[in-house]
Amino acid sequence: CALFTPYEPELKQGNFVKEEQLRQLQTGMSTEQVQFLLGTPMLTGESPSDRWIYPIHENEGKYRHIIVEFDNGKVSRITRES
Amino acid sequence: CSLFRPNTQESEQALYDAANRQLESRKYTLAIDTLERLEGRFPFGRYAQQLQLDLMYARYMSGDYAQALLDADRFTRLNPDHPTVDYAWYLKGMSYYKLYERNSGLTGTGDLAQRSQEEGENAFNALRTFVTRFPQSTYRAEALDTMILLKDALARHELIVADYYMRRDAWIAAAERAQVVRQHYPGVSAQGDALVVLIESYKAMGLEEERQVALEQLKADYPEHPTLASGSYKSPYLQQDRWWLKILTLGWFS
Amino acid sequence: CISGPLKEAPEPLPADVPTKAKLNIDWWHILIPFYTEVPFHRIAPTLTDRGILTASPFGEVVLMSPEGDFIWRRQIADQISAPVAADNRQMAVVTGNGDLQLLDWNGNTLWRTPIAALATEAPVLLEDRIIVQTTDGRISALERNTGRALWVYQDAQPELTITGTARPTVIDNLVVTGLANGKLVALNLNDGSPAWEYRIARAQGKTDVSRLVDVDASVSVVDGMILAAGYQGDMLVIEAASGRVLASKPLSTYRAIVPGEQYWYAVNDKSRVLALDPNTLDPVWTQDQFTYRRLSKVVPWKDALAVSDAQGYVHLLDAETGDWLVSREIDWTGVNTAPMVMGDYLLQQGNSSRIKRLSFERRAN
Amino acid sequence: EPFELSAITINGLQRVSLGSVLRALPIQEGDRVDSDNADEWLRSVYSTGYFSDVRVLRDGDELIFELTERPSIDSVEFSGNKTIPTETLERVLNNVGLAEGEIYSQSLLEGIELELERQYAMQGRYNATVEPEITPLSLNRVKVELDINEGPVATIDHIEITGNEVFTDDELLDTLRLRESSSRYVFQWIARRNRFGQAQLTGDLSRLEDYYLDRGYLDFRLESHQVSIADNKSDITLIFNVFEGEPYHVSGIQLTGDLVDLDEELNGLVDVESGDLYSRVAISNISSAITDALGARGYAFADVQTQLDPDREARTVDVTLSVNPGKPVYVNRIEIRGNSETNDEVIRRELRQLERALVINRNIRLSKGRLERLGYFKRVDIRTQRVEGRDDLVDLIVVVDEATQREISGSIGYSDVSGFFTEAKMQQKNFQGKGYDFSASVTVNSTEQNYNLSFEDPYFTVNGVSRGIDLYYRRTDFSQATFSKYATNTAGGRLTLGYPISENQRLNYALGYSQDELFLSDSAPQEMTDFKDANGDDYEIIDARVTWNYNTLNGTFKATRGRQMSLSTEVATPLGDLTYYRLTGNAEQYFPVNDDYSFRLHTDLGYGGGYGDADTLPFYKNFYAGGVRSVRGFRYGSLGPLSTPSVDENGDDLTDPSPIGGNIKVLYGAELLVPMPFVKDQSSFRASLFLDGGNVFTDQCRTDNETCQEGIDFAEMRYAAGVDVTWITPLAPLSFSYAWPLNAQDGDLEKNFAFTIGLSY
Repeated sequence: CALFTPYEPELKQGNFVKEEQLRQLQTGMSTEQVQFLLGTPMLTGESPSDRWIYPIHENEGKYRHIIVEFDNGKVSRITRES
Repeated sequence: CSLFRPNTQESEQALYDAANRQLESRKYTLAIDTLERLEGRFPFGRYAQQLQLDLMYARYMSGDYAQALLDADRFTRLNPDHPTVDYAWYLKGMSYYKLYERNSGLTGTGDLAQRSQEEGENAFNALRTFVTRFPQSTYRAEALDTMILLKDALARHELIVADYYMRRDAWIAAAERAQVVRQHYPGVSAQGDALVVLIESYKAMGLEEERQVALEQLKADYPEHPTLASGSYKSPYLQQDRWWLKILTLGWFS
Repeated sequence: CISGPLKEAPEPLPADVPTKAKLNIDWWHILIPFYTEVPFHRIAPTLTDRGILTASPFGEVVLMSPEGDFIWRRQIADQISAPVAADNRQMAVVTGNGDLQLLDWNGNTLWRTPIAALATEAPVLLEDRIIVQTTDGRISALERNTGRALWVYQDAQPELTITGTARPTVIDNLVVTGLANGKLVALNLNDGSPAWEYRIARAQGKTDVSRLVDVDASVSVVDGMILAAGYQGDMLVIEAASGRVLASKPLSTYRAIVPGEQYWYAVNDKSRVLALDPNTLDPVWTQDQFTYRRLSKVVPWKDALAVSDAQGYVHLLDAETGDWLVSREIDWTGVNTAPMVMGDYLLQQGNSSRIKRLSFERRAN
Repeated sequence: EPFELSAITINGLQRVSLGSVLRALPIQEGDRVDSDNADEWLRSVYSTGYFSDVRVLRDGDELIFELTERPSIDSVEFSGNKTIPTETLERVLNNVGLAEGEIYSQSLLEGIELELERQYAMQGRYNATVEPEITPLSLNRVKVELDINEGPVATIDHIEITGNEVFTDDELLDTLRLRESSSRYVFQWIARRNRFGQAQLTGDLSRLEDYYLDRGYLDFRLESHQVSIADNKSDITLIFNVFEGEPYHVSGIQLTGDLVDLDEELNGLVDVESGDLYSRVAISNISSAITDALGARGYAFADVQTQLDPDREARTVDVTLSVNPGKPVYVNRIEIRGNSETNDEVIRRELRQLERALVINRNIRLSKGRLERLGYFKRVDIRTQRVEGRDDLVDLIVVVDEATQREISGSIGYSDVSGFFTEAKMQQKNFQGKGYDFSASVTVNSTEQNYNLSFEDPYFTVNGVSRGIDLYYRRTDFSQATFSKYATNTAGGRLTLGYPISENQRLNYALGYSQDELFLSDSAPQEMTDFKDANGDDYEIIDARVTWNYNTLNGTFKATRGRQMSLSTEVATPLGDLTYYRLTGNAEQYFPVNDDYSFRLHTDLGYGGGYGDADTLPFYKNFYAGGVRSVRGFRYGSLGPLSTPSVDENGDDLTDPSPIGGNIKVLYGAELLVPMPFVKDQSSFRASLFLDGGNVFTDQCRTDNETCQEGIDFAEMRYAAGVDVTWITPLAPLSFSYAWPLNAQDGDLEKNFAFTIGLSY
């Protein structure tokens, strides 16, 4: 009940990416283009050179990730994991 | 009443020897006075640079780390290629370290990794410059030991912060703190724990591929890590405290 | 924390004020009903053939007969910042809000024009134009019947100046006046172009105060010669026709040099009265009874010299020897204008716009 | 003709090392050198700044440099400086390089004189002069003495504004910070606003411009301004000449640029429509509202440019606000500095900003407020620092300056409440740096022995639920101190759980148990004897307490801004022997005047009563008035209703009536916080001028007590004014207040002077 649940400040974390930026993201783009479009990936991940992870924190612990994989400097695969 | 006036004929040599005797017998405050008198009367004498080194050593040993730090810094600026300038670099690093150590509070029980890391980082960087610039210096061994100690404390600080962020469900922040440990503090005992933080964070964020990579790395590099004690990986932390249980049981269970 | 003592603090007058003469007040008026903080202290009476014309700092212009009876009074503006200028046709008033108004003799405003700065000295009425000098260092000429600006002369102003400006003097068709940057300048009356200029003082020293070089004293003219002086500078004697410097001598003063029958009288910046020999410019006698009392310029009056000071006193000296004759307090709130000779009488207006007519007679002893 | 350089010898070196000279030389032994570019060698050695004279001569194919070192400064002394302290002067000199041990040069000294005189001119001390004195010492050293004569302060005698038709001089003068010496400004002598200073003048010029531009006068121009000084060198006259022009109206206002699809929200912030009078402050309020809204969405470096396109004839202006949100910026790492006694988590958990997350400026401001309210720190600074090589990453650096958190104090003191007392108290805030507050105290004085143990963990759970445990045993014997002839022993404990219900509101639930014992003297008034007959003399009380607290103050010991309110209900439940309730509420609001002065209004209200089979509040639970925490200037508990004295067998009173407190408390007051004079470090001082007011009343009069009146009667309010100084030093915490009762009636017991001195070691 409300009287006994402490106030939780809803603190955002991870990247903030807009739909229309995602629409412009396509394969073949260079790392600089991706960096300019989406900004710096907030999660370094296990292979930062060729796999950029943009964690997007929805709310209440649910995450939606945009993962951009590169093949010698060009975007090879874009996956959206919910 | 010249009786009380210091006997001015004290030669430079006599003053310097007196200072050395006081240093040997660990009377540092006395040595500081003698050295300061020597510096005042013979600023350009034979021992001009040497007495500076002794002075900073005496101040360091008497606990005046901040002043020792300033003296050492000015010495490295004014006499960049003095034969024993490596000692000044070494002392600068150690003074920073002593200031860092003060963070453990009067009783010395406070955990350095919990407190401000600024002096710790300065100490580590100063000592690293000393070690790289003077590979054959006689103080190299002592410096390396202190650096290991510092590296361990700095790494543990990162993990303490990561632990807090995990309890606050800030999984991205926790993962990045663990990455800092893996990149900046190689060979530190906390590497294993950093990997465990990453495994937990990736699990919470649903990044299964990353989790597998980190798990493989843990099994490969740190097989004897406690989380692997039971053969397969077991998540070490209690699910973070269930606050309502803690309140009902007034803290017995959480 | 207390600050240091004023270096140039005036001492009070000694108790035994001499009584070699008797200075009495014939009549006096006070133009503002009660004492309040008065914004402008430089308003002095102007003598005209219709009577004594003066103003109160709170905007009332007053015409009085020599015997002190009011002929008429008229509220012109909120504040008046300088004495009223007048000739037989009209009178000109500068207000505290930066306007110049031309009025006819029964006080109706003919025109009013902003001069975009404050004037602390009376404008100069000429045949077809009015010259006015303002505190921002500008000298403007306005067309007499419309108030349109004919020309404006502006020279660079130092950061810090001494309060107040000089009053321009028109000689033949030259407007001669002192500026706050230590220069004495002569402008052609028709177009305001500079005819000649001299540097009376050169700013040196480190603090803004030590670099003050204002020439705030109006020039005097005697036998075709212009007498000019400024603060921390030299006294210059210039031939009016040619503009050539005939003589110069170091003299630091805030006040004009006044030519008398025998001597030229000056007051230096320490308020010492000097009688100068017109040929050599050397002081014949000095009177330093009133040091640091911030004296006005010396005004020859019959066979004596009258001078007022910032503490509110008028002093008389013997014109010949400089002996101190008598002193009397005129306005306890202080006096910042010189006395005005009116025939056998003397007019003195104080800061609280008290205006008094004085007369004096020597004691036979 | 060039030659093979075989050797370089350097003579005249004293303090400077050979190495630094050789490194400055462009040539080395073994080079082929040409003697006609000798002056280039000399210039390179001279440029090190260590030498006053450099000469070179050639001997065969050897070069010999003759150098004379510049003297080094042995000591720098100041005399005659009063308004600018010596440390500030030394700092000014240090960062220009004139300090002990550094190299001395004449040009440097002239620069210093100019700089010092400029510093004094900035404070309006136009006549300040600095006379340097250089005394050469042995061994090429010099002693520098600067004799300063500060001279009188130039004060503003008169400010005049010309060209203003629309607004009167007075209206405009009120907006300026500089004031004439004679102005009617109330805090004249405190704020010294008649002191001329260049900085204040530049500030006033823009304030004058703001005043007009905020009221639509787009064409406003400050034609010129003059600063002049009278011939006595101390009266300053300021003249501002303005050109007003005509007022402008807004013909149109629109947002352009990238609104980050928040169009309606941002357009909603535009509260100016066409036709309104143009006002620059209204426009700048809109643009800061927009930047705040964007900041709350992570665009920490959003920026709004205003373009005005005026139409001179129609006196209208079209306003365009072009919005540039910039990139969303993230926090990379949060570093905490200066916490040598506080654990990292105790600070980090107060922050409302996470790492690897969008920068939200509002949250960073909130975090600073929360850290200040912790009470562990004297100062808290949070600054952002760009991560180099990245334009969308910043690090947050949280720098704290810790206050003394450990107070093991044994104090022997005197307070008007209880006369002489000895108190041993161990209070440890932030115990072992873990953020627990722990205190154990024993107070012994003529009226009370009080043993108290309390322990609070503000973060019992990670999201901020706090748990507090108090245990106490108190023996009070009021017979000496006040007038009611009774004594009570009470022992008990209380458990409190605190819930944050918003950013700065908390709700606390507490359960308390206490065991009270009552002793009455034989001449106790009837109220007490009736109560004792009704309830016996010892009772168990089980009370439940709910408190709501709202707090935005910017500090604990010495707040200067913000508001604090709390409402509390305490109910003694039927589970215990007594059933009563007490509702209390207090509130305080600070109004900062400037950075030294703050005005505070506070009130404290209370009402209590019985319920169930008790219809009155137990008398020993009454509210009292008078004394330290209520109306200072009156003896503790000496105000309010009087008791009905008991009657002996032949009907005359045993004692005269004495104050017994009441079940209604109304206290209020105002306070002006002032800086402590003659003290540099103000952080451990709290000095204030206060006005207290209030009293206690009752609505439970006994029928046979004719002096008793029911309800609140404003005529009975007592007022007192006075001065209060609290000085918290680790050595001897001292609080001292002196009050003058303003409307004491006969029978009131005054107590002007109250102080408590502690000795903590």
